[in-house]
Amino acid sequence: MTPVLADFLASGTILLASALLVITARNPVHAALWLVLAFFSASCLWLLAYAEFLAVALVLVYVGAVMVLFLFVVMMLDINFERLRQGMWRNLPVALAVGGLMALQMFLVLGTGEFGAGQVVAPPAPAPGYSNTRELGLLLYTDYVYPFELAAVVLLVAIVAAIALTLRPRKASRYQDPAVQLAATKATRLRVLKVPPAAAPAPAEAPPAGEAPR
Amino acid sequence: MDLMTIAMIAAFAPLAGALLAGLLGARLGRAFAHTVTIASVAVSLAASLVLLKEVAGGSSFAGTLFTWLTGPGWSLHIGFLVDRLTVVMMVVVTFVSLMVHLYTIGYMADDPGYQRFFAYISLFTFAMLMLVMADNFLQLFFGWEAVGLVSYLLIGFWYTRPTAIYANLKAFLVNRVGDFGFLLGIGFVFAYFGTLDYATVFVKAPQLAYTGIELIPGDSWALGTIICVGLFVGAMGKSAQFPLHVWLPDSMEGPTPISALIHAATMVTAGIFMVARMSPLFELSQAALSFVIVIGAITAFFMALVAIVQTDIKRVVAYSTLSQLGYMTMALGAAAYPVAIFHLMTHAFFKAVLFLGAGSVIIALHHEQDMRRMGGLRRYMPITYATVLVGALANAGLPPFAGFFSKDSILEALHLSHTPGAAFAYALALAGVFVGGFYSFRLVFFAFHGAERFGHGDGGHGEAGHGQGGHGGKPHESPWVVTVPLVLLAIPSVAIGWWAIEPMLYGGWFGQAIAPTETMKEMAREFHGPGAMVLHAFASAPFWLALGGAGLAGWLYLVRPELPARIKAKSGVLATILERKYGFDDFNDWFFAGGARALGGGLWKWGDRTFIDGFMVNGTARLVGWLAGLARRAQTGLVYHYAFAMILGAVVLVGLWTTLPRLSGAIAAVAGRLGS
Amino acid sequence: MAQTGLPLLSLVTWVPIAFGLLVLAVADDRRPAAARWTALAGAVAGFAVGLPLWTGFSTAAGGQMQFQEMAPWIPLFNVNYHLGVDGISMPLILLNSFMTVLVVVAHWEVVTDKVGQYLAAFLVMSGLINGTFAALDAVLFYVFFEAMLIPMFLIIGVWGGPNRVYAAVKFFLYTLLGSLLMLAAFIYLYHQTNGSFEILDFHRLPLTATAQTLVFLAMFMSFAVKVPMWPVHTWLPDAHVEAPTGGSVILAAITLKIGAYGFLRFNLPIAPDASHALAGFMITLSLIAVVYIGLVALVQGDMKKLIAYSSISHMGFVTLGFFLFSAEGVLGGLVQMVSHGFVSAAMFLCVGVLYDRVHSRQISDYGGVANTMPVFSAFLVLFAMANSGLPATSGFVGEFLVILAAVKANFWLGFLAATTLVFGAAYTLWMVKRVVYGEVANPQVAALRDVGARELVFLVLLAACVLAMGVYPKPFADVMNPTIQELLKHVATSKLS
Amino acid sequence: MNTATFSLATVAPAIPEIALLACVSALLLVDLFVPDREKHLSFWLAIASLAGTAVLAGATVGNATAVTFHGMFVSDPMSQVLKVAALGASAVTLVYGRLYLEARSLLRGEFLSLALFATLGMMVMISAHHFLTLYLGLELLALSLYAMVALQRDSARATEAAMKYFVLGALASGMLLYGLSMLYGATGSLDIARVAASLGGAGASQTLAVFGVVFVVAGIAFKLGAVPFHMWIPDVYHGAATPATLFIGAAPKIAAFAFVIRLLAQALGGLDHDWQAMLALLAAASIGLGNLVAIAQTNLKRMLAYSTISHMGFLLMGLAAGTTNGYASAMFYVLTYVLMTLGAFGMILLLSRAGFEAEELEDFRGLNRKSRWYAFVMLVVVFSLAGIPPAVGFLAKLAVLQAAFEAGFGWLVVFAVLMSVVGAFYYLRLVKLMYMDEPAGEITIAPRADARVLLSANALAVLALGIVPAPLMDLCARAITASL
Amino acid sequence: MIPLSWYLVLGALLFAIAVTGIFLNRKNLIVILMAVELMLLAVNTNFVAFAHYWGDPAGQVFVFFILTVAAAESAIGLAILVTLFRNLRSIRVDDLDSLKG
Repeated sequence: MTPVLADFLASGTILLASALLVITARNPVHAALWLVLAFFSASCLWLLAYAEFLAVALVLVYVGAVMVLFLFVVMMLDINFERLRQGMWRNLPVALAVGGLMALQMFLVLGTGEFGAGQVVAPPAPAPGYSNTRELGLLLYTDYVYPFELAAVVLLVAIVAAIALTLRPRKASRYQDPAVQLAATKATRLRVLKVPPAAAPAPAEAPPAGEAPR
Repeated sequence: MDLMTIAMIAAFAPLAGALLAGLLGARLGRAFAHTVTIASVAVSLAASLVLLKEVAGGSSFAGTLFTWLTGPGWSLHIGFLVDRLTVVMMVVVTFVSLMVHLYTIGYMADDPGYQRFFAYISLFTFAMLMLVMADNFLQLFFGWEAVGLVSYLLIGFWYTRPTAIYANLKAFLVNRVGDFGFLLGIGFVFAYFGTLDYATVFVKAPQLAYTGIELIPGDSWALGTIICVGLFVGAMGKSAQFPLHVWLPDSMEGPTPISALIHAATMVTAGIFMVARMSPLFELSQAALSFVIVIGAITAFFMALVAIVQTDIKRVVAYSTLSQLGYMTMALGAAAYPVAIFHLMTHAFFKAVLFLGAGSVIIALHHEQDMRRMGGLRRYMPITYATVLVGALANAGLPPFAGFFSKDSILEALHLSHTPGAAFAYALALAGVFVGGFYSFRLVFFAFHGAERFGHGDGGHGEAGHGQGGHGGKPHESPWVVTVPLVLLAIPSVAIGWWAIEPMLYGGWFGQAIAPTETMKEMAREFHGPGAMVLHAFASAPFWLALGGAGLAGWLYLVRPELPARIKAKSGVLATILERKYGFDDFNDWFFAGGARALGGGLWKWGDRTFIDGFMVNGTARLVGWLAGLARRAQTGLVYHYAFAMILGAVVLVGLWTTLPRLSGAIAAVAGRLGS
Repeated sequence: MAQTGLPLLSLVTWVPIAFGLLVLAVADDRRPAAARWTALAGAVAGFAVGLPLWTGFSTAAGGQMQFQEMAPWIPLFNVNYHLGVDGISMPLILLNSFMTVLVVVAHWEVVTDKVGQYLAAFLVMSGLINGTFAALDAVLFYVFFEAMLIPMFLIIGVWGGPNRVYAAVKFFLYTLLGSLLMLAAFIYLYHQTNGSFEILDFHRLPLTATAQTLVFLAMFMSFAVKVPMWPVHTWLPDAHVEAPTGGSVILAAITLKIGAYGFLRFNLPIAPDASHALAGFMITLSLIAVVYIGLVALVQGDMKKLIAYSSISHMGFVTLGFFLFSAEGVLGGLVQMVSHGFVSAAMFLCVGVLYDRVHSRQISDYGGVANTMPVFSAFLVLFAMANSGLPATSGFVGEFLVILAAVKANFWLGFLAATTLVFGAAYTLWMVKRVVYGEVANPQVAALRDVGARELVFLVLLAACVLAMGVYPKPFADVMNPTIQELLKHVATSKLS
Repeated sequence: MNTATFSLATVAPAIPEIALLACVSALLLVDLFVPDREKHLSFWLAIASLAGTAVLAGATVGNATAVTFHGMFVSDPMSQVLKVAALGASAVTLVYGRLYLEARSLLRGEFLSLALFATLGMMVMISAHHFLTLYLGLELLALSLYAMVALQRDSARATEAAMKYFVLGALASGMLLYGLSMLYGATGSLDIARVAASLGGAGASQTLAVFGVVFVVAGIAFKLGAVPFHMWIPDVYHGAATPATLFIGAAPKIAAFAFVIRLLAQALGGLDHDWQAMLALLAAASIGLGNLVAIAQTNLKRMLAYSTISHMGFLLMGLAAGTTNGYASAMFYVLTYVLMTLGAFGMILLLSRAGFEAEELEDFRGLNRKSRWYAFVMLVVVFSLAGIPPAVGFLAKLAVLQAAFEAGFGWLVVFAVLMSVVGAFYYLRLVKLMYMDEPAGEITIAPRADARVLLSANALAVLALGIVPAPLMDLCARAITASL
Repeated sequence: MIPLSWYLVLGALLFAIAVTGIFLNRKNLIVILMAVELMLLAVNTNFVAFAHYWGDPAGQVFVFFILTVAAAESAIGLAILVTLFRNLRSIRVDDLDSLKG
C-alpha cells in the first residue's frame, strides 16, 4: 500500500463517515462541525488529484466563510433543539432502502471494470515548477472571462437577495445616523413652548433626534 | 279529357275539398265547409263514374303522375292504375263517402268541430282513393297509412273523451303492427324484384316466387309465401282480422258517420282490396292462402259470437263488420278474389246502412247507444227502421238482398276451394251464418221492436254528454239529410247483388285485374244466374241457418224477452268469455302495452341510468375523481416527501437505463453460458 | 364542376360568424331589439348565401367536390384551408342555415337574459357547422368540429334548465373524448399519406386491415358519440332536457348529423375494409338504438327527453342505413338525416312553445291542450306523425328506404328495424295523447293561448318542409345520388392488397 | 487558453445581455435615490430596460449563428427569437403585476432588479454554448426566482414556498451537476459542440454518458416541472405572490426549453435514443398526473400549476420526438404556452386588488355578469389551455402530438389525448363559474389601462394565433432548422 | 495509483449519503442545506477526479465556479431560512405544510 493509497483510503473513510454524521447529527451545530471535517478530508483528496488551488479554496471558502455563515445562522435563530430531535429514526428504513439502492446502482456503473486501475491510465505527476493556481488563473481570465463575469453577477444577486430578505429596519432599535446629526439645525432641535399659566397637561415629548426617519 | 286527367280529378278533388275546409273552414263557416267538401266528393264520384264507364269499355290504363324517388337501377313513382277492380272500389268509396258527407250535415249539426270533421272525411276519401288507385306498392302504402291517419284522427275526433283517445291510439298502434308486416312484405318485393310497380312485379312473380329464402338457417321458405304473409299481416291490421281485430270495436268511439264510412265500408276493406289486387302473387303461394283462409274463418265466426252479447248498438254492428270481413278474407283465402270484392261492395252498402241507421237512432235518442235503453223505435222512426231492416236482411244473407248473393258465393267458393283449410273455414262459415242471422235480427228486434225502454235512463254511455245532451221527449225521425243517404244506400243494399253478381263474378268483369283462379272457374260452372241462385238458396243450408238465427232472435227478443238474461246467467263462463271478447284487450294491455312499458322502464332505469350513466359514465368520473383525490394526497406539503419523489424518480430512471440493461445483459450472458 | 365567382362556402361559413360578432358588438341587454334584428339579418344572410349552392350544384359531376376553395393555412404541416361540398354535405349546409333562421325567430320573445350572447353563440355555431360540413382538410374539419363545442357548451350551460351544468359538461366531455381519438387517427393518417391532411388523400390511402380497424374505431368513438349511438348516447337526453329550445333544435337537427356525416366522410371511405368487417357491430348498435331506445322513449315523462330518445332511435336508422352498403340504405340514411332535422326541430319547437307558456316539460303537467290551442295542436299532431314515419311526411322516406335496404340485406335486420313503426308511433302518439288530447287538465292549460304569428312562421315553414320532402323527395335524392354512387363504388373496393 | 481579445466584434452578439446587465446595475443605483412614493419611476425604468433589451435582441433576429467568448456563448436564430420572447414575457409580467405589487409594497427596486437578473439568467441560458454558462445562467435565474418568491417576506406562505423551492431546486441542480460531471467524464469536454462531437464515436464512455444523461434529465425535468420532479410547482405557484408566480410560470419556461435544446438536442444528440424514451416517460407521467390532480383543486393558482405540469408533459412530448419537427413544435408550444399563461395569471391579477387575492376558482363566479369582455378573455385563454380550437392551444398540441407520433410514440399520443379529456373538465369548471353562475360578491376590475389593453391584446393574440398560426410556426421551424 | 473508479465510487457514495440526508432529516432545515453542500462536494470530487485523469483543467475551473455559486446559494438559502424563521418561529421541516394538496 503506497502512502498515496493509504492517504486516499483514510481521507475517503473520514469523508464518508463525517458525511454520515452530518446527516444524522441531532444538533445542527454538530452537523456543521462534521461538515467542516468532511470538507477538510475532501480537500485532502483533491490534493491527491493535484488540484491544489481548489483544495485550498475549498477550505478557505467553505470552512472559512460558508460554514461560518451556517453556524452564525444556527446560533442566531432561537431554535428549539428539543423539538428538532424528535422522530428522527422513523424514516430510516425507507431512507436506507432508497439511498442504498441509489448507491448500489451508481456503484454498478462506476465501480466496475470500465474505470478500474487497468482501464484509465492516471497522468503522471506534473513537472516541477508547475503551478495549478497559475494555470487556473490564466484560464479564468481568458477563456472563462464570460463565466467569470456571470459568477460575479450571481454573487451580486446573492448580495441583493440576502440584503433584501434579511435587512429590516427595526423600528424598535435606535441607532445613529451621522448625516442626520450633521444636518441638524436649530429649527429641528429647539422648540419653544408657550406654557400656559394654568396647570396644563404635560406637553408631548419632541421626536427624538437622530433617529432614522425610516 | 284523357283518363289520366279524370283520374287526377277523382283523386285530388277531395284533397282540395279537405284543404279548403280544413284551412278556411274555421273562417268561412259551416256551410262553406260542407258545401265545398260535398261538392268535391261529388265531383270525385262523377269522375269515378266516368272512369267506370270508360273502363267498362275496356280501356284500363296505368300512368305515372311523377317520379317520387330514384336510385341506381330503380325508381319509385306515384301513379294511377285504373282498371276494373279500381273503378269498383272508386265508385263504392266515393258513393258511400258522398252519402256520409250528406248524412254528416245532419248528424254533426251541433258539433263544434263540424268543419274539421268535413275536412277529415274528405281527406279520408282522398287517401282511400290514392290507395285503391295506386299502381305500385309505395303509393299503396301511402294510402294505407293515410287512411290509418285519418281513422286515427276521426276516432279521436271527440278528443276530450278518454275512451276516444284511448281507442284512436290503440287503433293506430294495432294498425302499425300490421303495417310492420306489410312493410316487410314490400321490402321483400323490392329486394327481389327491384321495383315496386305492380305490373313488373306481377310479370316477374312466377319466376321468383319459389326462390327459397332461409329466414332461420336451415329452414327455407318460398319468397312468394313470405311476401304474401307479410302483406297479409298488413291486411290483418287494416281489415281487423284476428288477432289484430281489437281496435275495430273500440273505434266506435268515433262519430257514427265515420264508423259507417271508414270502419265498415271502406278503410277496413282496404286489406281485402289489397289482397285481391295482389292476387297474382297470392296465387303463387298455397301456404299464404291457407293462412289467409284460417285467419278469415276464425275472425268470421268468433267475432260474430261476440256480437251476440253486445248491448251497444254500434258495437253490435262493429262485431258484425269484423265477422263480415272474416268472410271476405275467407273468400280471398279460397282464391275467390272477385267474390271477396263482391262481398266487399255489397257489405259497403248494407253496413253503411246499418251504421248510419244506428247513428240515426243515436241522434234521435240524444246520443244514446245502449240498446237496453231503446226498443219500439219503429213507430217513431219508420224510415230508419226500414233501412236498418234492409241492412239487417242483407247482413244476415237472406235472399234476395245484396248480402245474400255475396255471402252465398263465399260459401260456395269455400266449398269448392282447394286451399288447405278450406273445409275448416267452410264449417265455421256455415256456423257464422247462423250467428249472423241471429245478431242482425237481435239488433233489429232489440232496438226497434218490443218495449220502449228509452227516455228514463240516467244519461247514457257512449256519446252522452255531447251535443245538446239531455233526455226526454219522444224520439222522432231524423231530418232528410240523414234519411236520404239511408235510403240511397239501402237501394243498392237491396239490389246490387242481383244486378252485379253475374257480371262481376262470372262475366269476366275483372279481366286481368284479378288473377283468374280455379275456384272461380268451378264456381262459374255451378252458376246459372241470380234467379237460379235465389231459388237454389231456399234449398240450401245457409238460408235456413240464417233464417234460423233470425228466428231465434225473434223468439228471444220478441216472444220471450226475459230469456236472454237467464241464458246469460246460466251460460256463465261462456258469456263472460264473450263479454270479455276472449280477453284480447286485457291480454294486450297487460302483455304488449304493459310489457313494453315495463321493459322500456327497466331498460331506462337499469340500462341507461344505472349501468351506462351511473356505472360507466359517472362511475368513470367518480373513479377519476377518486384517483385525483388520491394523487392529490401525495402532495403532502412536506418537502422531504417531495425530495423523496425526486430521488425515487432519479433512482427509477437510473435503474431503467443503466442497471436494468446491465442486469439483463448479465442475465443473458449467464443464460448463454448455461446454455452452452 | 360548378363554380361561381364568389367563394360561397367561405361565405356560408364566415357570414354567420361575422354577424355573430356584430351581434355581440351591438348587444345591449337592456335593449335587445338591435341584437335581435341583427341576428335575424345574419341568419337570413347566411341562408341566402347558401342558396346558390343548391341552384349551382351540378348533379352531373358525380362524386366530385364542388365549389372548392383552397388556400394554404399552415404550410408547415401542409394544412390547407380547403373547402368543398358534394351531394352529401351540401344539403346539410342548407339545412343548418335554414335552422339558424328558425332558431333566431323562435327565440324572439322567449330569451330575455343575455340576448346578444345567446344569438351570437347561435350564429357563430351556425358558421362553424357549415365549416364542418364544407371542410375537406382534416385539421380544418377538426377545428370547426371542436370549436362548435364552445358555443354549444355555453348555450346549454348558460341558458339551460336547472341541471344544465351537468348536462353541458357531460356533453362537452363526451364529445371531446370521441373527437380527440379521431385527432389521433388523423395524425396517423397524416403520416401514412406522407404529410397530407387532405381528406380526399385519406380516401385514396391504402391501409392494412389492422390500421383500418384502429382508424375506424378511433373515428367511431368520435362520431358515435355525436350521432349518438348506443351506448354513448346518454349525454343527449340530458343535454336536450337542459338546453333552451333553440339549443335543442340545433343539437337535434344539426349537430347529430355531423356524427352521421362523419361516418360517410371518414369511416366508410378511409377504412372500407374495416367498415365491412365491423358492419355487423355497427348494425347491432344501430338496431339496439332503434329497439332499446324506442322502448326507453316510451316511458319518458319529460317531453324533451322523449323526443331526445326518439332522436337517438331515428339516428339509429341513419347509421343502420349507412352500414348496409347499399344505395337505398345510404340514401335512406341521408334523407333521414335531413328529415330528422326538420322533424326533431319541429318537435322541439313545439315543446318550446308549450314550455314558454307553462314552464314545464312534464307530460303530466299537460292534457287537453287541443282545447285551448287548436292550431298548435294540429301542427304538433302533424309533426308527431312525421316523427312516427307516416308516408307523405319526410319522416317516412328515410325509414322506408332503410327498411327496404335492411330487408334486402337480411330479413331479421329489416324485422328489427321495422319495429320502429310500432315503437315510434307508440311513444310519439302516446305523448300526443297525453298532452294534446283529453279534457283540459289544469288551470294552466286552460289559460293557454294559441300560437302567435311569430310561432306560426316557424311552424308553417317546418310543416311545409316536412310535407314537401315527404311528397316529393326526388330533388334531394337527385342531389345525393351521384355522390352516393361514387361513395359506394369506393367503399366496395378493398384497400388491402 | 490564449490571450484574451476583447474587440467589439467578439462581444457584439452579446450586446443585449450586456445592455441588460448595465440597465440592472443602473436600476440598482437609481432605485436607492427614488423615494418610496415615486417607485413607479423604477418600474418604468425596468420596463424600459426590458423593452430596450428586447429591441436590441430583436435587432439580432435573423443574424447568422455566431459563437463567441471562446465558445461560451452562441447567438443563433433560435436564441435570438427566444430572447425576444423571454424579454417580452418578463415585461408583460411586470405590467400585469404592477398594481398587485404596489398594493403590497413589493414594487421596489429589489423585486424589479431581481426580475431583471432573472431575465438575464434566462438570456444566458438561451445563449449558452458551454455547460458552464448553462449552469451559471440556470443558477442566476434560479437564485433570482428563489429570492423573488421570498421577497414577500411577511407572508408565511411565500417564505414557505421559497424554502421549498430552494431546497428542491438545490437538490435538482445537484443532480444536474452530477450528471454534467458524468458527461464531462464521458467526453472529456464541457463545450457543447465538442461534447456532441465526442459522443458521436462509440466507446467505453457510453455507459457513463447514459448515466449522466439520466441525472441531466432529472435536472431538466425539475426545471420544467415534469412528474416526478414536479412537486415544487403547485406549492410555489400557490404560495408566491401572484406576479412572482407569473414570473416563474411564464418566461423561465422559454429558458428551460432552450436549456433542453442545448443540453439534449445539441450536446447529447448522439444519445437521443436514450433520452427520448426518458422524456416520453416523464411526459406521460406529467400529462397523467397534472390533469388528474388539477381536477381536485379549488385554488385557481394551484389548478394552473397542475395544468402547467400537464402542459410541460406536452412540451416534453415534442422534445421527446427528437426531430427538427419535434423541436420546432415544442418551441411553438412553449411560446404559445407562455402567451396563455400570461393571459390566465393576468386575469387573476386583473381581479385582485389591495387585500384581495382573486386566486380561488370561486372568485371568478359570475364574471360574465360583471364584464362580458374579460369573461371572454378568460374564456379564450382557458379553452386555449384546454386545447380546444380555434384558440392556439389546439394547434400547439396538434403539432407536438404529430411530432411525437412521427417519432413512434403512438401510445403516448393516445394517452395524452385521453388525459386531455380529463383536463378539459377542470377548465370547463372555470368557464362554468364565469358564465353559468351568478356572482357571489363584488367583482372589481381595478388595474390601469395599460394592463387592461395588454391583457385584451394577449387574449386576442391567443385567438389570432390559432387562426393564423403559420408565421409563428414557420419562424420556429426556421429558427430550429438554422440552429441545429 | 488510485484508480479513477475509486474517486467515482467515493463521489457516488457521498452523493447518495447527501440525497438520503435530504429526506432522512425531517426536522431541521439547516441540515438539509448542509446535505446540499455535501451533494455539491460529491460533484466537485467527480470533476476534480476527471480533470486529473483527463489532464484537462476545465474540470477544475468548473469546480471553481460551482464553489462560487454554492456560496451564493448558501447565502440566499440561509436568508430565506431566516425569513422563514421570522414568520414561523420554527425551522422544522414538518412545519412547512401549509401549502399542500
